[in-house]
Amino acid sequence: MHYILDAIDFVLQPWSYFLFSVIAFWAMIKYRETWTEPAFAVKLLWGAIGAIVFSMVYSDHFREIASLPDNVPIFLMVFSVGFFTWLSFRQGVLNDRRIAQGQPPIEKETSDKKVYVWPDLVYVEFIATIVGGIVLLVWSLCLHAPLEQAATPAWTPNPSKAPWYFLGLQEMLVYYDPWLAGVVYPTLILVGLMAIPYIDKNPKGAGYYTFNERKLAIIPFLFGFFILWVTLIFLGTFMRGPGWNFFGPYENWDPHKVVVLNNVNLSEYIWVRILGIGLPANFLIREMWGFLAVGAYLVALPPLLTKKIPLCQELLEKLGVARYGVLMFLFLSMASLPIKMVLRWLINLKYVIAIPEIFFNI
Amino acid sequence: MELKKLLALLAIASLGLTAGCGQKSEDEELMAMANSASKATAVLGTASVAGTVTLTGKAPGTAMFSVDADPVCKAQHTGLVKDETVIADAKGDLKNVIVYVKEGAGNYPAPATSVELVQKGCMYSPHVFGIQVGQPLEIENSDPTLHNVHCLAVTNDSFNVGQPNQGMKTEKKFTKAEMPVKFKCDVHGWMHCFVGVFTNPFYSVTGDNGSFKISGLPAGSYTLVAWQEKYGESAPQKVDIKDGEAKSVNFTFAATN
Amino acid sequence: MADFKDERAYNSKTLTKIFLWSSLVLLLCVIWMVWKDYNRPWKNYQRQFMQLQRSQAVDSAKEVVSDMDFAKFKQLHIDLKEANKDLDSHEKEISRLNDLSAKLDTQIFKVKTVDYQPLKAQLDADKYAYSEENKEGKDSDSLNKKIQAETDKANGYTQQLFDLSQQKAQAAKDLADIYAKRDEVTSNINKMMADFHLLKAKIDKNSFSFLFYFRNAMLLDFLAPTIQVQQVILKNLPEDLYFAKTMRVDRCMSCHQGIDKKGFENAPQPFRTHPHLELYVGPTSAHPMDKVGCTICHGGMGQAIDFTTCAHVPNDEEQAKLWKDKYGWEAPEGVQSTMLPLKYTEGSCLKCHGNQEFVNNAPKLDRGRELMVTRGCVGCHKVKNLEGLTKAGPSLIRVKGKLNQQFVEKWVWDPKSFNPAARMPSFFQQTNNSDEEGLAKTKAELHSIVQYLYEHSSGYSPNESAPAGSVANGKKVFKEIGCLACHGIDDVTSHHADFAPDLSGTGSKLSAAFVYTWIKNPRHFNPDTRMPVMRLTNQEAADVTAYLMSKRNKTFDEASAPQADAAVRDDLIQTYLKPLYGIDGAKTQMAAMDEKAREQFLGQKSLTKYGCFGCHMISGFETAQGIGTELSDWGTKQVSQLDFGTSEYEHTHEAFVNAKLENPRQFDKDKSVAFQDRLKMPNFRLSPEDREAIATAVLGLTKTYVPDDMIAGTHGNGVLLEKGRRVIANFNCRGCHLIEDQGGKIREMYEKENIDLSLAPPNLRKEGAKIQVEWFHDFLLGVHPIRPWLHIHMPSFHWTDEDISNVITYFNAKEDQVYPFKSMAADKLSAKDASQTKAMFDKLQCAKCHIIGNKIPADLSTAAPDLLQVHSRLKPDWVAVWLKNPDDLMPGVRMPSFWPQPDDKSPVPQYFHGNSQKQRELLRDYLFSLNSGKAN
Amino acid sequence: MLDKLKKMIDEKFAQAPSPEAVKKAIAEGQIWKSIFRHGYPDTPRNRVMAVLSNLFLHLHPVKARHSGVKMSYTWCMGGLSFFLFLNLTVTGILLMFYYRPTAEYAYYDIVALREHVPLGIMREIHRWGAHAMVIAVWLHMFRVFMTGSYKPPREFNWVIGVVLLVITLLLSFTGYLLPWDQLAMWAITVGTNMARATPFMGYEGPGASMIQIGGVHLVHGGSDIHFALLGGHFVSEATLIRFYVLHCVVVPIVAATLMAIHFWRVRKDGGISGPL
Repeated sequence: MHYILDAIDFVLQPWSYFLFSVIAFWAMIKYRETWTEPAFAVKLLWGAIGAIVFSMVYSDHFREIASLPDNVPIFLMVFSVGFFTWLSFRQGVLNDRRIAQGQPPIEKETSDKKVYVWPDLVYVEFIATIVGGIVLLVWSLCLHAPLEQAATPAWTPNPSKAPWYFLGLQEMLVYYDPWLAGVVYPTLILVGLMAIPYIDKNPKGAGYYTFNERKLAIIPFLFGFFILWVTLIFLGTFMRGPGWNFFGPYENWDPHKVVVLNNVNLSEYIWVRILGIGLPANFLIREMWGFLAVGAYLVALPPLLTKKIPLCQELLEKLGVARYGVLMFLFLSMASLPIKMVLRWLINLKYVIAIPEIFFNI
Repeated sequence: MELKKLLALLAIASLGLTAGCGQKSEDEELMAMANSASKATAVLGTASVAGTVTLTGKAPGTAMFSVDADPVCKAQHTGLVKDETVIADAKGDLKNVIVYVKEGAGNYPAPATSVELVQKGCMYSPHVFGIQVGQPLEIENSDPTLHNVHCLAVTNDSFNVGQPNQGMKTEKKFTKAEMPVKFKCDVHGWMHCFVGVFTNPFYSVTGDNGSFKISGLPAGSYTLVAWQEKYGESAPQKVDIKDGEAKSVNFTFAATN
Repeated sequence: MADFKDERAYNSKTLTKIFLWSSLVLLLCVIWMVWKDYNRPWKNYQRQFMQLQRSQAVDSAKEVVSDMDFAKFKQLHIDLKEANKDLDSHEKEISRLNDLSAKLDTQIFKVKTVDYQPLKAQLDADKYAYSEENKEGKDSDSLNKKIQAETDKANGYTQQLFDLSQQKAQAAKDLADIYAKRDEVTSNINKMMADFHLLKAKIDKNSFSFLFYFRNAMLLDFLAPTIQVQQVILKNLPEDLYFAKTMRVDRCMSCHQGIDKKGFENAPQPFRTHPHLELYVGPTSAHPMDKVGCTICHGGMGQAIDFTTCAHVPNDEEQAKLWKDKYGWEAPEGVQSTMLPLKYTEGSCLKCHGNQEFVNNAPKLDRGRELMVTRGCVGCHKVKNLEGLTKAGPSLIRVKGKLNQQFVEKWVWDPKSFNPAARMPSFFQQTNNSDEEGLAKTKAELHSIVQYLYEHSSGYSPNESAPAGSVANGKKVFKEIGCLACHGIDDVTSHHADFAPDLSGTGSKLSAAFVYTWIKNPRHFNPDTRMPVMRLTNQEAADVTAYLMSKRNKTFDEASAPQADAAVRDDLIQTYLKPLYGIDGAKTQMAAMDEKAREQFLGQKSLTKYGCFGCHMISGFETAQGIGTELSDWGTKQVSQLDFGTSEYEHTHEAFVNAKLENPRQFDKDKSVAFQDRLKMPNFRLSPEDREAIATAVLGLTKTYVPDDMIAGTHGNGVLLEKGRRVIANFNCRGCHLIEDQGGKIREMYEKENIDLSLAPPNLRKEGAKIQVEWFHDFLLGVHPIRPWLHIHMPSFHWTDEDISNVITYFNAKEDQVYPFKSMAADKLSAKDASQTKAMFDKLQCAKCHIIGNKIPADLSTAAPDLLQVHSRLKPDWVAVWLKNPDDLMPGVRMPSFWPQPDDKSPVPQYFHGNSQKQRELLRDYLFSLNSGKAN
Repeated sequence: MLDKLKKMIDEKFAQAPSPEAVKKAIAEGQIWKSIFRHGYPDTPRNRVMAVLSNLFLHLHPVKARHSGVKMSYTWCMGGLSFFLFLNLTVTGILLMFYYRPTAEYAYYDIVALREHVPLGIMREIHRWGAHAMVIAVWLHMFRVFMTGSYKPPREFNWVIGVVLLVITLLLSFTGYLLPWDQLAMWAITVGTNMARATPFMGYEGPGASMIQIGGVHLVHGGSDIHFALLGGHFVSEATLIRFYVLHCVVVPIVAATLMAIHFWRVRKDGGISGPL
């Protein structure tokens, strides 16, 4: 058994973890017709439960981490997100089939009829409350809330982790400086979320589950939610150990683990490695390549895309310049995280722009 | 599991209630207690164990020593004095061995009769003996010289009493079982003796012919042990005994030089 | 109803069913919650303890009852009945008196409330009005008169009240007389039953009555529960929470209910009584529960009352398993203030007793600290309160004149091959330097080290050559004279001291002349040595020398020294030079060195690397600092800072320190570490007990906050005591003597070999109360025998005036006698008393044992100290106490008590009317009147 | 006389009303009617009245889309979020009875809550409820997105929802510090360290060094947003009291206000969404 665990530990690296999750995401979109079938979904569920049971049984380390009381919500989150993803895709797929046949979505069948909220809604709400209460009570009775040693700055726990729902942000810190990962990106995420209703001009798909009619909205949203949030929380919980080093899920967290960290700035790449001359003294000149790259990415790319990709052209026409600009800015910002990740893994890129003098690193 | 406990508790609670209602009068309670308390003390039985203790191998020759240091002692002896460490006759029968029940016996009240230890001719008599916890020990100095009775107990309280007068008596009691307790006299370096302190009357010291007898045993299973001052404790022997039975148990010590 | 078409999304019946069932489940969950709270383990323990207490009280009650005199009990009850009958005959009189009493009460009440009180109120008001009027200058005569009249009236009432109460008292007295007989019987019965009633109350208190169940019932137990959290709040020992200090609150006794109660010594845990209540926990002990609490010694979370959360830590795997099964224990996670495993608890004494030289009643800790000093731990590791001590190993300043080079190389290479009991630790041939590279390099290092030592050593030659001696007699003298108090030797197994080197194999190590000179005068070779002069005759010294020289180690003699390779040595030199000069520079540097310079270079570097100067005096390293990690607060160091390497040990302090002491190099296992960076701590080859002792001492070194006034040995006599204790430890006084009832280690030999303990070195209990200061001083400066029958010698130490003064001050301070010391003169005997006392002295036959000047008893083996020395040596106060019961002051002493305690009856009643106290005092005065001039 | 009394009682009992009559008398009595202004809701009128005349229920419309009340459509996540919020408010108030936000007591008050405070699981319910609420809010948002329910006319309510999401995280985050143990302190340290890097407002953020007058930096370690958040350079007792006030007063009030708007807008924007 331990060969299997070791193999998994060996295969899982930050880059491969990302790669696997992207592949899984792609498969989820591509094969939605298949996996939303209840029979198949039950198999998936058993597979997930089996994987966890397997891990718990054969890896003391995994069991130890997984059974920390504060990590229980992670499982709750993983399973509930999984279930509701299935539920929404299932209904979306069924609706899409009906739409393809020229029928209205299922919701439409009954949406014109009205029912009294007493008892149909109130009763259901009441039952949900009771069931919620039961779950909460049982959870609280079975698991103590964690409490460690009284706070002291005299010794730092290693690793020190943020609350689990912020682990995605903490993971981002590996690739971006705090001002981006901790301030700018969270702000952009919120702004982006708020902007959704104003950018999404697609009149279809309101009030019922569908995928086909809203591909453009759903794919980026789910990419952000699943790949850049939920899976990063999972990674941060189970695979980030002392020193925020990456560990396989079954690998013991050795606080003395040493990993190679040879990251190079873009300016050093170009000035030193490619051009073979030293770094210029003036940081604006030194970092001009980075500025160029970032500028090109954010400013030049959106118009360029309209020329190259018909879809973008279409979007520009549909949304108008302003909306298109905002959309592209938000989209490119989101994409910058995976792009930076890939660059880090491929060419050990540290910063695109590195001006530590004023804490301005990208 | 927890539910079970709950039910059990309820049951206990109801019991407590009924017990609270049916309270007996104080006198009755007292009588009941007195009865059960008297039952707790053990009663002597009718079985007995007897046997002999022998020494195998070459018995050490009787050592002799001088008591001339104190003229009073000298006056009471002619010449050298016999060392009492190992006293065995030609057959190897060992004197002064305590045989006692090490395991299996209960606690018995101490007899009121006292055990006497006499210092006569600058020697202790008896040289080895047993006593029960709480039984008085009367130590007498029969010599017209100073003796001090130095008890080297470990579990019990040790004591060291000077007896400057002839005929002076001191009474002591032991509070705990201890085996053996050594007595010595610091004025006369050769004087010493041993006592075993027991919680029951089931011990016996071998006489000149090496024989001992423990009687009054209730039926039961006992572990017997013999102790000799030089050779220490023997291997234990198990004895199962019925009422009225008389069993024979023998002990041997191997001579060491 | 007809027009109502019920459009429904759900089937009402289904919903109702779901609702019903889920509500039921919710209710069950709520009950579960309440039950869980009700069923907390500590509450169950308190219930169990009640049962335990009850059954114990029942047992005691049975005992009390069985001891009771039933005949008397019955008689008393018969008396009671009779007394009651007697009362019946006085019925009339009784009822008359009762009526009278009631009538008088009514009258008193009437006079008091109806007559007197209103009048008094009026009087007070009038008095006030009078003073007001007077102030305003008005005429107040009429008022004055009124006041006068009222006062008279009030006085009348007072008199009336007095009379009435007199009558009432008389009635009560009459009544009491009638009841007297019965009351007496009742009080006798109560007296007889007092113990029983006390126990009965205890039984009732611990009974599961209805009231108990009501008060502790689920959901009602907030009203007045008997089952409650127990706690002590320790204001003197605040807990340092970094941001603030908070009161330390210990709630351990919520479960450990019997901890401060006698009688539960054999009860099952958690109810067992704390051992040594007279020392810990007990209200009159030095560490009472309400002042010291629990966690300051045991660690753990004092405020938690659950087995796991209060951070119990087991002694070993076995206990861990037991706890898991029994209490569902889990290893504490994320909690740093875990409990110290019970076997290391003594370590906690250091928190308050850290600057004490030794902590009595903590033998394991004392042993650990002693080992840390004698084994040289503190030579490399800085440890709070163990600084600036004499180095553990011998000085190597003159090594050239003592040992040959071959010996030193073989010895350091493998000390245990020379002497398994050697204290010198093994640096070489360890698990991390026994590979090919390691062996070659360590051999080169060793060779260079020895070259360096000999190059820097000054010469020495013994000034005497040893005369021929008898090995057999030497062996006897060696054993009897007291060498074994500090030294060990393989011929003696009943006792092995390790304060000084083990002397097995001396013959293979030293020359006879060296040994002889050393025994005669150790300071000839080393002026700083602590080895004392034993005052041996030349013949004795020669015999001991012969004996020691006969102790040879043949296998060691025949073995050859490790061979160093010059090329490897040069390689090593390169590793030192490269960082300084670069690869090429290093080569040029080395080329400039000749062979000798190279040896010296590597020798010096290697001595630095291994920190040899921590234990040995070495020229050129006089000021070097120890190379080990500071251990002063190691016990609270973060576990994650301990490098366990790839080992499988549990990550705890205990596991680390034990593993480190067992094999200090094991954490290099499986690692790729350059030779010069490998772990260097040597292997001390400690026994498991010694390892545990050191672990105790090291685990006790913590950063716990303790207020200054709670730290022992920092104020008052404590400071004086510590100074003395340091001298005592430095000269190993406790190797022979019992001091503060600890030590006297050589007694082990007497006990095991059945030698009379009165031949062992004396117990120094109350020495300060006993010995006069001047005599003490003279004795320590020039030791002379006091007990001629003892074979063992008090050595002549080379101590400074300060040492002597510290020791004497220490003994006196221990008895609360501080400078300036009292003058010591006994009362003068009157002539009349003198003759009688002399007669008593003779009657008690003191001279039977005691030497008096030149009058020596016939049997020297039972002799006692010279009484002529009493007047100069002993303190009078002490002598009187001593005579009363010598065994109290010096347990096991040969001197008997002539006044048997506790009845204090004199054996010679013919003198001084048998007044024991007077007899002792006069005897004391007589002893003080004896001196060499007029001995008789 | 006793017989008379007995007889009287018997007579009275014989005259006594049947249980149904008693029920009727109560249900139609003045007191009952003054409290419940409608009959048992099994007629359309009473159903309407049940919702309209009840403060808590009148959040709902009287009638809703059939498709909208289906669990498979709404997942009830919004409702559960609200339930959890109420739950947290109640348990939070209970916790406040026992908890003192000072360095001396905070930690040991939490220990007491775990060890011996009656019923024993208030803190657990609060903590796990908080975690559950975060998840419930995410899922609610996920559902709203997947059904396209943010589309007109509900755009702004989506925006409020996003703000409520932030509020939920903030509530959880500020509460995380209060147990005052290592877990709490270091999670907050990690979480708030980022504030130091806020552009212009944090002294380690880009641009902060440019804000200066006459060579004097205005944004430094003692004046930046990180300092303002913690009340010091590091997490300390000042932070504890700040987070306590934020957690117990400020953020809940904001949350409650926004929730009111959120619910009100749901009604005003046409109830639960459905296909047009």
